[in-house]
Amino acid sequence: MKDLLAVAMLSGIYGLLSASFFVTMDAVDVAFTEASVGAGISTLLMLTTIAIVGRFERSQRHKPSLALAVTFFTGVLLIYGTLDMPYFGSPNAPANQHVAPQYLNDTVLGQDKSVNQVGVPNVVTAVLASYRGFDTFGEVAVIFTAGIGVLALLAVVRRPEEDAKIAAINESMHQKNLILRIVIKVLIPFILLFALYVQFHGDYGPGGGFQAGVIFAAAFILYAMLFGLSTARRVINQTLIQILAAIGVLIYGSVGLVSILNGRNFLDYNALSSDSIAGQHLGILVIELGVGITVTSVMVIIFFNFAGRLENREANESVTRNISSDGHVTKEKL
Amino acid sequence: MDTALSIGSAICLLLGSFLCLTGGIGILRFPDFYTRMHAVSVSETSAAGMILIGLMLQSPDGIVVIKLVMILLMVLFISPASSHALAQSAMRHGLKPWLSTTVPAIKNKHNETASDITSDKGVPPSNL
Amino acid sequence: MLIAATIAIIIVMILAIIRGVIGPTLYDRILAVNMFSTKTVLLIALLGFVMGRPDFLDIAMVYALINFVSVIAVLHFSNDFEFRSSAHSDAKESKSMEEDS
Amino acid sequence: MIHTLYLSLTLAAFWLLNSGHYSPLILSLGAISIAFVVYLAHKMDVVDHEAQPVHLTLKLPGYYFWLTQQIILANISVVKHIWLGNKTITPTMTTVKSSQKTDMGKVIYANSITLTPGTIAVDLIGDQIIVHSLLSENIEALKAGEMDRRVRQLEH
Repeated sequence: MKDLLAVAMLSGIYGLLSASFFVTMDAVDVAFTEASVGAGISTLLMLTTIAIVGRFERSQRHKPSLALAVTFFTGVLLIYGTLDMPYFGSPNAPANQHVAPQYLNDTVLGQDKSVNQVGVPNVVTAVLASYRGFDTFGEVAVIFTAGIGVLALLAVVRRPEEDAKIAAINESMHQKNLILRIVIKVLIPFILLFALYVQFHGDYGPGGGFQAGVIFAAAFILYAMLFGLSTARRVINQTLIQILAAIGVLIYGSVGLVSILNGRNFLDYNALSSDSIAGQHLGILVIELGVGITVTSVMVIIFFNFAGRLENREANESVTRNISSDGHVTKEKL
Repeated sequence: MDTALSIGSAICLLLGSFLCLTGGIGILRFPDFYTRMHAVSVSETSAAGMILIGLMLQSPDGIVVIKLVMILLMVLFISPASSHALAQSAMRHGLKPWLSTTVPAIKNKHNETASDITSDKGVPPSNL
Repeated sequence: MLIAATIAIIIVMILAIIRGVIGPTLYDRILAVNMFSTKTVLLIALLGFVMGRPDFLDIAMVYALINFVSVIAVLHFSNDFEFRSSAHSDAKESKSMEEDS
Repeated sequence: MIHTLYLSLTLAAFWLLNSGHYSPLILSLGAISIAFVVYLAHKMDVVDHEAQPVHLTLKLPGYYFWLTQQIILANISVVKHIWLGNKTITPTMTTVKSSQKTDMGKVIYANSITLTPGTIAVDLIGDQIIVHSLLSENIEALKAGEMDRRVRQLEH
C-alpha cells in the first residue's frame, strides 16, 4: 500500500487486535499498556510524522519480493520452532520452573502476611517494580533518552512574531470546532483524574506509571490539538516539563540510593521502613510516581516538538506564499 | 429473582448481538461514507447499550455495575462527538454525499435552502 | 449467551476490518477503525465476564478514551495530509456504486 | 466558584465510585489527585458554565429520558432499512435552523441529532446545522422542531 495514512489506520486496528489478544491470554497489564501505547500514542505519533513528511510513499526501485520471501521463510522457521516448545500454561515449561514459582509464592499464594514479602495484590506490579526494579529503571531511562533525542533533533526555535499569527489561527479554529471544544472541556478533568486513578491503583488492579503517564499525556495532547499549541504552551511550561522528565528518573534513582544509604542493596524497598511490607508498598508507590512523571513529560515533549515543527513549517510556508504573491503583484505593476 | 435477571440479561445480550451484526452489515452494505455512518451509529448507541445493560444485570457486585454504567455514559458521550468530527472533516475536505433520486419532491424543496452544500442528484460520491 | 455475544462481536470486528481494507476513501477507513474500537470496548467487557475477571473494565474505559483521542488526532492533522485520490480507488468506488444502486 | 465546587464534587464521585478501595492512603491520594486536577483544569481554563452546566442539572434527566425513547425509535427504523437494503433509503442533506441562544444549547442539540441514528449533524455554522439523514422522513421530523423546542426549554 502506498498510502501511508491507510497503513497507519490499519496499524491502529492491529494494536487494538493485539490488545484483545492479550486480554484473552489473561495478561491484563500488558493489554493495558498495549491499549494506551500501541493503539493510542504510537498511532498518534505516526500520524504526526505523516503530517510532517507527507502521505504517499515514494516509488521504490528495489523489488520487495525477496524481502517478503525472507520474512516468510523466517516466519515458517519460527513456527516450526514453537512446535518443540511446551504447551501454553504447561507446568513443565522453563518459564514456570525458574524464578516464577518463587515470585508467585511470595506474592499471590503467600497471602498470609508473614510469608507475603511484597504485600501488593497485583503480581505484575510486584514483579516489575520490586523484583525487577533494575529492569524497570532501565526502561524509564530509555524513555528519558528518547525524550532527549527528540529534543536534540527536533527542538523548535520559536520566533515571537509567529506567535500572533498562530494565535489568530487558533481563534478561528475555536469557532469552527464548537462541539468538540465543549465536549473536550467536559472530558479533560475526567481523563486527568482517571490517569491518576490508574497511577495509584496499580497495586490492586491493572495499571501503573507507564499506562497512567500515557493517559495523562493524552489529555494534554487532546487539549493542545483543540485549543492550539500556543495555548497549551502557556498552560504547560516547556522548561518545567523538561525538568520534570529528569525529576521522574531522579525520584526512581534516589529511592535506590536511600536504600543503599540504609545499608541494603540498591532498590531494596525493605530498607525504607522498619516494617518490610510497608517499605515495599511505599517504595513501589514512589517509583511508580517517578515512572508516571517521566512518561507523561516525555510524551508531551515528543508531541509538542513534532507538532511545533509542523506549525512552524506552516507559518513559514504562509510567509513565503505572501512574499511570492507580493512579488507577483509588484511584477504586474512594473 | 435470579432467573428473572438472567433471562433479562440473556434477552439484552441477544438483542445487542443482533443490533451489532446489523450495524456490521450496514457498514458493508450502504453505498457511501455518510450512510455508513448511520450504520455505525446504530451499533454504537443501541447495540453497546443493550450489551452493557445485559452485563449489568449479571454483575456480581456493585462496583462492576458502576463501572459498566460509566463505560456506557462515556460511549454515549464520546461517540456523537467523534462521528460529528469525522463527518465535519469529510465535508470540509469535499467528500460529496450520495443523495437519493427517488424523492424529488422533498429534495427539491430542500435544495432551495441548501443548494450550496448538496451535490447534484444521483451523482456518485467523489473520492478524496 | 455471553459466548454468543462475544462471537457476534468478533464477526462484526471482521466486517469492520473488511471495510477498513477495501476503503475506498480514507474516511471509510477511519470510520472502520472507530467502529472496531467501540467493538473492542464491548469485547473486553464481555471477555471479563466470560473469564470471570470483571477488573478488565478499566481497560475497556481506556479504550473508549484512546479511541476518541486518535480520531481527533486524525482529523486535526487532516489539513496537512494531501487529500488526493488515486484514479484506481475512484474507479473502484463508482463500480461498487453501480452495483448497489 | 460554584463551577469549581461542582467539578470537585463530580470528580470525587468519579474517584470513589471507580476506586473500590477505601484505605486512608488511597483516599488521601485521591484527595490530592482531585486537588491537582482542579488546579490543572483552572490553568487550562476549562472550568466554566459550558463545561460544568450546573444550571441544567435538574432538567437534564427529563430530557435524556425523552431522548432515549427517540433513540430507540430511530434505531428500529434504521435497523429495518439496513436489512431492506439500499433501494429503500433516501439519503438527504440539508440545513436545520437551531433556535438555541447559547453555545451550550446548540451543542446539546447537535449532539442529540448525531446520537439519534439516522441523522448526523455534519456541521454547525452560526445557528445553521447541516444535517445528513438516511431517510428524508427524519429531516421532516427534525424540521417539525420537537427536539429543538425541548432543548430550548432546557436552556432557561
